[in-house]
Amino acid sequence: MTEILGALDLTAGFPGSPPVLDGACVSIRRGVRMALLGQNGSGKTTLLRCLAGALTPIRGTIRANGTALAHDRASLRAHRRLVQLVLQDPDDQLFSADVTQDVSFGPLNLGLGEAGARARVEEALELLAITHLAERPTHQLSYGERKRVAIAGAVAMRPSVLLLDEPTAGLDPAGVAELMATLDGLDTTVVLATHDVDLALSWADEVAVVSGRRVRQGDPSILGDAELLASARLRRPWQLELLHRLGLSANPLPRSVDDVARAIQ
Amino acid sequence: MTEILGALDLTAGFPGSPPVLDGACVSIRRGVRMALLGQNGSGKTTLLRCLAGALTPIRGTIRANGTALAHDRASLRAHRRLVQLVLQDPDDQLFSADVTQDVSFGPLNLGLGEAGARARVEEALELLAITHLAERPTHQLSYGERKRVAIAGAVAMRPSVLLLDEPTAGLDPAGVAELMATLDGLDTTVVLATHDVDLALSWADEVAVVSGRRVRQGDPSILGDAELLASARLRRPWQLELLHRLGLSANPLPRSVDDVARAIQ
Amino acid sequence: MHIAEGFLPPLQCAAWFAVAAPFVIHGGRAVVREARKSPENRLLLAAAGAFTFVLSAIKLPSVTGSSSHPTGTGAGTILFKPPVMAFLGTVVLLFQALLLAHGGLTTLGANVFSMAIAGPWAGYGVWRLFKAAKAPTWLGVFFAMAVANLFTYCVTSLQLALAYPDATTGFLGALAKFLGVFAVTQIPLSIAEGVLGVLLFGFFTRV
Amino acid sequence: MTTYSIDDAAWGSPWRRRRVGEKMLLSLALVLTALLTPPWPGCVAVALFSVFLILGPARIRPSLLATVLVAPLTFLLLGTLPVVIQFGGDGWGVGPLRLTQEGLTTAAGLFVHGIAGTLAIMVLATTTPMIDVLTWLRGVHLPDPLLEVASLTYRLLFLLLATTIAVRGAQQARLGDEATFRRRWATVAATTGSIILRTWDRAARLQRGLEGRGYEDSLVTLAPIRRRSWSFVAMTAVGVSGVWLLCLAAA
Repeated sequence: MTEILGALDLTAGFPGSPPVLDGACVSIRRGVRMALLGQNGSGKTTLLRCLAGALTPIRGTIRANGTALAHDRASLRAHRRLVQLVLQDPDDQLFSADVTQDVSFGPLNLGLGEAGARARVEEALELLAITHLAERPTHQLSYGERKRVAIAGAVAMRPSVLLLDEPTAGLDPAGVAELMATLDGLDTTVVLATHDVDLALSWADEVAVVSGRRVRQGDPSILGDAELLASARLRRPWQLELLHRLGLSANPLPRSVDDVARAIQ
Repeated sequence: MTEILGALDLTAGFPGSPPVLDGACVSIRRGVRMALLGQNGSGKTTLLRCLAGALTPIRGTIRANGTALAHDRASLRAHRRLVQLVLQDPDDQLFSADVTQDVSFGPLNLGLGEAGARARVEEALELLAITHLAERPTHQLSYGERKRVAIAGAVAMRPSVLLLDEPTAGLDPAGVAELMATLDGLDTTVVLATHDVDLALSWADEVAVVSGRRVRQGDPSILGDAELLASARLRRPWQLELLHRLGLSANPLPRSVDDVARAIQ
Repeated sequence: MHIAEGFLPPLQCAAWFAVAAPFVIHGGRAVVREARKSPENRLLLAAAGAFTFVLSAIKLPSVTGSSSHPTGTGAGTILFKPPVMAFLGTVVLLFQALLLAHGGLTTLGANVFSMAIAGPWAGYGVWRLFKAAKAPTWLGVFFAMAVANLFTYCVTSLQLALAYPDATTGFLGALAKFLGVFAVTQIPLSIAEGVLGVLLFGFFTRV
Repeated sequence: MTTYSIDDAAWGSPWRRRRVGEKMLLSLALVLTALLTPPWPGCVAVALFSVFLILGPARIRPSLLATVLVAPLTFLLLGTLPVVIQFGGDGWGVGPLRLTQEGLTTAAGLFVHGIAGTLAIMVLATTTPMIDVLTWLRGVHLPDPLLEVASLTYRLLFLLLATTIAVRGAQQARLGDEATFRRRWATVAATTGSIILRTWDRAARLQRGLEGRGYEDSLVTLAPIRRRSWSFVAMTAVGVSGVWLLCLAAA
């Protein structure tokens, strides 16, 4: 698979304070489901914002489809058609009076006509399973519903890469399960920042761990690497921890309770 | 152990919509660590607010130290010395731009003098391990830090019962571990609302599950009850789920990875 | 745009403080009364104050090249009446002086008079006038907000003209010059603030 | 954003632990000196002394001070324009308007007064967070409810600004810049409206949260302990009287 989006030697942060990322590299292949792990404040959000073109790095390059992103207005516009970022707090994204209006904002800005935009809205609401919310005022929705509407707003732009910052934070187990099932239904590349290591192991094709201002990327088995996890202040997923305690092999990688049960029996 | 706080036949909700709780009972014994589970919108927060005296129930009684709570001003004032509620969103509780000033608010309301209040603030900041934040502005703190300041504001009132609404939501694994260790260091009764079933199993002495507008209370082994969990839209903790799949007994109750490993070996 | 620190002669600073003080004290009394009624009102008033501050940071499309910003006092004066706005406006101006270096402390009296007193009263007067004439609400909102904005800068020009009269034509010549710099350029922005008011009014009828 | 930078600087300032009254005295004494003394040498001395204090003992980044000065400089440039150009008189000009020597002198003086005054205020603003000023005002017996409204305004302000900036960033990500003129207006209105609703909601939730903490009729808090520093007061006296002596000597 070829890379669709990547960062090379990325240094980024805020003026007047030390950089949050320093020389970070990451490469996202087309069609992959990547979990981006790291503790609070490690730089997950900064990395996502750089990848989305929302933050200009101090040094380093963002690559989209093999081309370095210039941070001029025209390039950023083109980049935003390719990459969409959904923020952690849906209230940072929703602003319209009702759901349909909010989701239609992006498509209308793409220059789709009224009819085209309407089709995109319907499609996005359906993908997120929130068609029933179409006419509801945004500020009356529950937190979980607002999260879905915010994702629908990004999905309606039909990005090739969807970046999600902590989409599962604040959702109950049933809500998380439903959201993950929904994401599996999308045919875009998905990068999901989370600090839920168990979720990352069970869902992701690929894992990137942010720690010490850099990114370490690999297949989900790196979640068994004690040293890496300690440096990132993460714990091992229970699946791997249990097999480790029992002295059993974690190969093939146990993603679910069933996998673990099979490995033990 | 005797009950310190309880609800009898509690019906509560908001005017104009069906009640969120209807005939709910719960009994919290002195010194217990209780996890309050339930999906988003199930009524966990409503129950906590009733227990804290912040919401007057439509019907039913709140009992504190065996006495029914009257909802007049003087009784509520006395009740707040006994019970403190920490809300999920710290921004709903922090009003001062200065951490020390914010934490001092509760103790001063208790009528402590300047010196007494100052001692309480120091004590609370130390218990929450945030002495270094004393001079920092609230709006510059991270989410996790603001959560700790909000808890310090409640702890500084030295309540007998501390109610916490989703204190771990949005915290990374290390942050959760630190917070739980901090809570273990307090010598108050703690009720913690969460939808993290794994956390509830590993931490709580007692579990209360809110579902169908009522509360089902018991020791943590009720988290193996498939019917109860389904009605509350919760999943089984992985510890119990795995033993169940393997056909092994969950007695003694496995709280940690070690317990599970021991049960398997 | 508020009068910067050091720009007005000391005597005039004092005079504008004296003129503004009764209005602000009257407004402060009104706020204390509201606050005593219920603590909830304190939060509500604080929210209104914070919003007035933030509104001045919101950029409006199309009005490029103008260094001025919405005053946000027009909406407040309709909702909370001019006395309350006199107090909230004073708080906002104090914050702007110390947090943004917009305006100053010795010029606070003059700035309070233009933005927190004259503007809101003018806007409120227009609002009542349109109400009395049974004009549509949106029209009243438009003119109240536009007038509150524009009048603020007319008063600013007047204050500056009083301080720095023209060498030959005196006060009137100076007024023409300051109006040319501060008020004429403000006309598109005051219209913009009025339009924003009408659109906001529309937003709230929909939600 | 400048809003954050002056305030951030104030919170991190080495002078934060100094008494507000002492900083107030220094800053106001400098402002009054700037107002009452002639541009040369008084205002120039005040400006230089203020810059020294801000960049030296108060350790503020020069780039921050430069950003902060943009707003007052804009006003000063616009505000002195009508003073520079006079009706009639001798000199170069268009129509009845003339660029006169006298106008130029007055305008230059005004400009220097403005810069000196602004810098003098910045001595206070870059070293004293707003909340400290408001807590100090409690000591001068302003009614509590007024100070509470002001303090809550300050707290809500940052919540609101953060939301506003985040919402506008998110709109840009969804190509908000490419919207038509009409839709851009609709967006500004909808954003403003949503933020008003959210502010109201925030205020209501904060109210409930505070009631739980025992809020009945006043938001009393401890004031930080700050020791009087006679050396600071002496520095103020020496600095300000130095400027005055300089003016007397020049006159």
